[in-house]
Amino acid sequence: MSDPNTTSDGGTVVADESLVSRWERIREREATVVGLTAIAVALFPWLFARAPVVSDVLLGYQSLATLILIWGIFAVGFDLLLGYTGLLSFGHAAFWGGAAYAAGVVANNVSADPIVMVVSGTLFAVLLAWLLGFLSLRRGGIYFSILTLAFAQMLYYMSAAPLAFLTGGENGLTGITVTPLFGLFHLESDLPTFAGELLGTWLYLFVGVFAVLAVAAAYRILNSPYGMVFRAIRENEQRAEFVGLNVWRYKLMAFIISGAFAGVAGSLFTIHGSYVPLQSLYWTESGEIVIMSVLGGTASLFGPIIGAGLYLYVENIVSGVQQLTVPFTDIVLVNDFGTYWHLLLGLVFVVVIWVAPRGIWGAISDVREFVWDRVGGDRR
Amino acid sequence: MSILSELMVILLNGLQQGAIYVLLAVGLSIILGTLKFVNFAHGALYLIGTYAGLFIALDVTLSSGKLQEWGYADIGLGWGFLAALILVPMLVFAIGLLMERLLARSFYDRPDTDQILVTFGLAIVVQELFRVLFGSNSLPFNQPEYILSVIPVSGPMTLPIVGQFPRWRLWVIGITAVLVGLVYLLVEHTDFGLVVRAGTRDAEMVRLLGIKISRPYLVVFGIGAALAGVAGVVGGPLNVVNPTVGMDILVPAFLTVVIGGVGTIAGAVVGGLVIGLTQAALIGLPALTIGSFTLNFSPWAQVGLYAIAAIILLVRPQGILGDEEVAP
Amino acid sequence: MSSGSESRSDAPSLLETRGLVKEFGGLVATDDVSIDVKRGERVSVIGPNGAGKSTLINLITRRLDPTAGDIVFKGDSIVNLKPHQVVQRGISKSFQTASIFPDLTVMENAEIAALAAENGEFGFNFLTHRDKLTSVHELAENTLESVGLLSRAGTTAADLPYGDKRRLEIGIALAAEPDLLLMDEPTAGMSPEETQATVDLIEEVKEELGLTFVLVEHDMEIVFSVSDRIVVLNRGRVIAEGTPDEIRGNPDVQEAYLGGVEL
Amino acid sequence: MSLLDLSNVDAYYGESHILRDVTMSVEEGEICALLGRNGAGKTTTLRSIAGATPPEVRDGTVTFKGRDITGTPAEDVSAGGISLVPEERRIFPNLTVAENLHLAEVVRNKSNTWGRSLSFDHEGMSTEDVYAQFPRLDERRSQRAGTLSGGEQQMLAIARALKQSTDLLLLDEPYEGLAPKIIEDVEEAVRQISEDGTTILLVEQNAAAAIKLADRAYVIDQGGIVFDGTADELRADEATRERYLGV
Amino acid sequence: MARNNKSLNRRDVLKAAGVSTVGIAGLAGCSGGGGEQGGGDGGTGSGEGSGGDGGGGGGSEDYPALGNFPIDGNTATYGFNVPQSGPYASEGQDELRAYQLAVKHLNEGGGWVDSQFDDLSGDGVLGYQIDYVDGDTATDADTARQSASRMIQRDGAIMVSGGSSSAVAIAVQGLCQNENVLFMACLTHSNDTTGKDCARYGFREMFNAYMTGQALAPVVKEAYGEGLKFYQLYADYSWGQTQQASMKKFMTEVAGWEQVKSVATPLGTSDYQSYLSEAANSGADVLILNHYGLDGANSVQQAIDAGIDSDMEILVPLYNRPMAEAAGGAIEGIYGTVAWDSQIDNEPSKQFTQAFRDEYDRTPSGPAQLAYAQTLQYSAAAERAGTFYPPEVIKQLEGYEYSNIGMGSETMRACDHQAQRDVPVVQGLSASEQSQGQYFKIVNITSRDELGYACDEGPAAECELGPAK
Repeated sequence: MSDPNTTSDGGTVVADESLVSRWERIREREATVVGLTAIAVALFPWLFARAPVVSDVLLGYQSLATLILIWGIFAVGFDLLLGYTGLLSFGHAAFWGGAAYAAGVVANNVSADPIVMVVSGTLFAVLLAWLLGFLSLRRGGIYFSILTLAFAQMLYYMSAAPLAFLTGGENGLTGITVTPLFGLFHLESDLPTFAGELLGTWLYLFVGVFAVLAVAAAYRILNSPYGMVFRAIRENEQRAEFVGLNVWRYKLMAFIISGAFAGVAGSLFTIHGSYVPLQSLYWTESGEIVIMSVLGGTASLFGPIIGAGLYLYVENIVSGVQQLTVPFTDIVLVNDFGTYWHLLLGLVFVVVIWVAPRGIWGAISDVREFVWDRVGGDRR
Repeated sequence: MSILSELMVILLNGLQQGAIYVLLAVGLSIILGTLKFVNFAHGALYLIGTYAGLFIALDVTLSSGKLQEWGYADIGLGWGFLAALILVPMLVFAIGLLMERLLARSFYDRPDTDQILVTFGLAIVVQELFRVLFGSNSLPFNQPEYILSVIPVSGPMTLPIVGQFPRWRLWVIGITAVLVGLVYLLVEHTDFGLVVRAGTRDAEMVRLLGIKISRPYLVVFGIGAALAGVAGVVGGPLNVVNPTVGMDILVPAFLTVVIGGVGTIAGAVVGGLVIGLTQAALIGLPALTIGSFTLNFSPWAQVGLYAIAAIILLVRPQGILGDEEVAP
Repeated sequence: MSSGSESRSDAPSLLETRGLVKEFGGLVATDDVSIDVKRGERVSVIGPNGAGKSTLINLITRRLDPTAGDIVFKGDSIVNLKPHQVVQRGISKSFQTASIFPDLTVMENAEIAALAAENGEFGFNFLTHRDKLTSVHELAENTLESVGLLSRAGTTAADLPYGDKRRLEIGIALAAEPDLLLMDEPTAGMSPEETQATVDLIEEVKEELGLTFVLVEHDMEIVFSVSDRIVVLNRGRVIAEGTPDEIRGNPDVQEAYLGGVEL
Repeated sequence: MSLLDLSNVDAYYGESHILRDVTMSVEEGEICALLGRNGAGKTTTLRSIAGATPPEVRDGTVTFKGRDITGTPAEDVSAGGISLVPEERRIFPNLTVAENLHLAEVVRNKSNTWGRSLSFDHEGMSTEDVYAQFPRLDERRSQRAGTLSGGEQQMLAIARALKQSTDLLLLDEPYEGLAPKIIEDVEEAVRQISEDGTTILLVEQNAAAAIKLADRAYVIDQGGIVFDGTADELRADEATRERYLGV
Repeated sequence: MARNNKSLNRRDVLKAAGVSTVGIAGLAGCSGGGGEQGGGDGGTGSGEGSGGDGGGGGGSEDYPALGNFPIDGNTATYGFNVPQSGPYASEGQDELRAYQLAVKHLNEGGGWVDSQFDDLSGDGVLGYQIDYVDGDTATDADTARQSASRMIQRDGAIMVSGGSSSAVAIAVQGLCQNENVLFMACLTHSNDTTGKDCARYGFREMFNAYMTGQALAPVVKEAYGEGLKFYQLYADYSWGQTQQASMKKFMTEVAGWEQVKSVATPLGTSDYQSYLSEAANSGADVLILNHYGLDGANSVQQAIDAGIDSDMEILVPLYNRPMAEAAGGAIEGIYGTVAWDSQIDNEPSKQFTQAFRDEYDRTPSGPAQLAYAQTLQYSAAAERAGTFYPPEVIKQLEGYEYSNIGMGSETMRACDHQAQRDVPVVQGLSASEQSQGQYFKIVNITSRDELGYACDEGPAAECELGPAK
């Protein structure tokens, strides 16, 4: 009795064809996941920055929507490593920032075509991940975390001074002028007609395509032999080795794949900003991606994206809110609310790890499962 | 200037640079070695130590932060440095005990990654709390001129061979040496230390001998914290004080631990010396000229710290004095 | 030294250890251990606690490096291989405790082992949907069928009762399609019923797959019922070797192992 | 009332059910043997008494000197007068011989009890006496225990047991892996401890050696007690020996 | 570096695409209006009632849409991007106060609006009320860019001002260039801001490292004499490098001193003791510490602790207030330059100091004066242009001559958008003389005639401004 829909989050052996269980299966299908992602990506900037009422409440804007997708790609890749393989890297800024610099340097010196930039940035990140993974994966546990941290910091300090002739040092890499996509479409310009209303800029479309591809790729990886092996390593590394898997090489691949996602994201970040800040290599950047992934919910496909969105939203919008009022009234709850944003985020983070290690997505899943049970869904 | 004095300067600078790292690393290392607990909030304890030391030792007027807005701008006690040096370790010791009881204990059985994450989160919370309360401005932490009104501790002093050297930094080396020595005696030559060392290897056997090891563990956490607090007090006056000092020092402190090897005091000392001397040497060594190409080492001082750590860990993963079997 | 039946001793060796020595600090855990396992044979290793049984298993699975000696499997030395390579060569191990992947489903547990068997130690197939891996899936299914867990394929492994976890554990070891199966106390901690079921399972597998077994087990009933040959270790040394009947009557074994039954 | 009573104890290692309804008792002053094959549940029984975890005692009670000590933490059980000498030596390889020995009496130092009252009636041996008994250890006082030979490490483990102050000594396979010469030394030590008034529960696979010392014996098999009687009764009961202890 | 001026951006394309896209631009403006709920605690009630005549006034009919032009409604929004967290928060707060004061004066009159800027009416700008949004740069280029991006995209800022470090200013200036929004730099001292990284849409009132060298050289030559040997430590990033190069150039050429050695201290260094040991043993007479802000506070403090001041003279080329606060008495007697100081004796300076004190009961810092001046400068240029259309405003600023902001006669050069101006040289006060807002004593105001450089030399040689768009 083979069940092709044995799934990543628990799996269902389908017995009865209730409506709910059929939906369950559909939901899991690759095309459905990718399709829904595409729809979400398409609606997001409109809802966030332009829709009546909603966007006024959200206070969003176009470039933040783009940025959220970029960090979302980064977070999806990071979670492949942290959530699925169980490896906590504290040095992913190396791939994010490294790719950003590589894309920028290529843009300034070779070609500023956005596709060339993404390809070269990603390639650089992959090579770097291979090298750093090869070195860091010699140790597990906290040593792995600290080694990745050390290597990333080394890269930061290299870029700060000795390599400043390439990287622009503390000023960051400036002077990047991205050429039009396919020589036709200026990324900064709005899309024509309806698409412009919905998506905004060509840049968003460009990034959005990568975001959907990233989700599709991650989904596919998770449902490939790798997905199983990664989770097997996370669950019981020794056993995985004793069924005959070369655990070390799979871990290295997890690291490289994760680095590749970070590379795509980092390159897009350069295209998005036409600029690479030196801080993109600093260890706090690695810390941010950790926070995003954990807040959103590790070991899930969409949790980290939600985490990235939430983090950036709080950082860029909530931090600017001066007074927290009771909605639709003038009653002030907290003055200078923005001052506390980092503190609040830190507290939420600690609480999440402590009591809800599966993050926001975990909480959503629990609620969903609860409701499913109520409406007669078939979950085990 | 003679080569000897050059080397002496490098040595002395290496020692003083490494001293603060050593103080932090000893605490980190014994907590990691005995309790197998990864404390990314160790820097936050340093931060607390620095601010507490500043507020106890000096009269401080805040120029920003919520406390200032709420009308508590003058919060320094001005009790002098010696008071800070005595009170801060006690305070941070108590904080360490609370941390062990309230936080660490519930994470002993959880994976390393959870420990790293929760303490990293805690470090952010503490840092931001300080930022909100005391402002993000840097505060001057003036070095004490005298201790007990007669012993001069600040300003330059002239040493043989070396020449002038900041007096306070010599004190930092001295205080570090004394404290590390005390901890060493405590760990190597007392029943408490014996229990802790035994527990590092086989906690259950220690318990089977009737020893309530959770108490020594608690104390170990407290001592580790207190050392971070002292590091804050003696290290604070070397730099300006602001809420990021804890995070800034965390990474080198961790490197010190892993370079030296987890769980041993000697390892922490060696790790600190390696880092301190590497930096001092990169800064102090004359440029290398090969033909027309001149290689200046000083821009590589920061890179060098990480490079040496990476190299050591690759060659000897358990650290210089580390013991493979106890490494978590 | 008593030997097994004549026909057996002429059969080709599958696994041979030659003078294996393993020292820990000042302790010698195995001391010049040489055993010879023929293809199709079922060999049990017994001995008092601390006799070096676990060390021997760990040496064969390459979790430990021997201080001296050699291990030959199918005619080649495996002493320089890594654990996963040993498994790929055909030595699989079932663990003393249920070493499974708790958050994965029963089917996925089996599939991981089947994947390693079908796909080798590593592959670049990270974009291949696993639905396409029909041979892996079939192997996993067959394995689950043979350990009687197919009906629970969709269950999360952590939710299985203990006995079923141990069966799954054995299933994972079998799914690797080994030539030689090392079983480390397969019935430890099982209820009498579960123990019986496991013995039946071993018998069944023995008949169906014609596997070669090396079994480390405390339960003498099991040892005597499933073994062709028994190796007795004491203080790191092989003190006796032979058929169950030979071992049963061997006074050396009685003496060293139990201090003698005659009190 | 016996010194130690186990009544209907069920113990688990994680999910695996090891002890099934174990009931036994140890009288003050005697040497009691608990025999059985490997994996029968002997060690689990001792660990359940000593409060070591795992196992987890989920049902039944352990009573010592009339007090229910089920689920009491190991250190408190030990301070209350029960010492477990576990199998496999369990010495501290990173400590010197002297330090290893000293650890056994650390708890006797008031400042190390952390407010708990110690309630044992029998003092352990003095350091001098221990060294007198094991001159080899005396020679190696300041050597790290990890560098000792196997036999010396075993000696150290026994010496440490001699130094423990306790009313009930739980010995888990003290003869395991020992050469006959050393087994005699250990027998001698056990006898001496017993003569000093300490009650002993001895777990052994080596039934013959255990029966030599024991006044009474239990046999355990598959987690349940299958024989209960004096040493002589066991010697007489060939069926039990063959079935549960024989090869 | 090759500069590609062909790049179009989204508004250019809008322009080309004609009327059909104006609706979208208008929509963006609409959602920008929502932002004022969040940011506008200074602009009183300007958010409401702004519907109606979309894009009216300000000559929008005459100019195509560009950047955030035309302005939607009757309120023009400025974006003030200052550090509100991080080590320079106090400086940022002072800047923000000055910005708020400028907005108030623009809308209601007062301060320089009444006394110095004839172009300004005190009733808004071009008939628009001025509102503002503020953002936090955290002195981090990445954060600053995101914050500026929000002001421009969501809040529709027509002009952005701010900056508290060169990296931040350069990053934001680059963004503003892309977005076709004017950037009026506040505190940024690197040669690169108007040199290598100069931008058509960016203007700098603050002097640069090059001019600091020019200003200090004659003063220290006078104070310490000729023929001295100096040793430099410099922060190993662009500002520090340009600063040390400038110091070397002018200490050698103007003061006639000789450089013994110049040593880079890597970014992230906070303990300079090892470097100072080397310096102390170098045999030099003067130690120049090219460290800014907190790094400067640390290096000066540590130099004093090491007793270097007993054998050597110390120079700190650029001072700021957070640094002085953190360094305390260590800066006593040490020469350096500041952006502006309330003690400067002229009418505009006194008026500004007074207005600031009246409003906030505290002494304004140098950056506060820059912030105030830049806001008014932009507004006045818009008035002169008669429109907010950026290219017209840029035309009004380029080559503009003025003497109304308290630093004497100045020119905003067209070639690199750098103000040619006087530079105040100061000495640090002792701890006992210091008080809130008073950390330096002015020893000289080096005239702009002794400073500056031609458009084809110095930092300007690296600047190639493209044509106004």
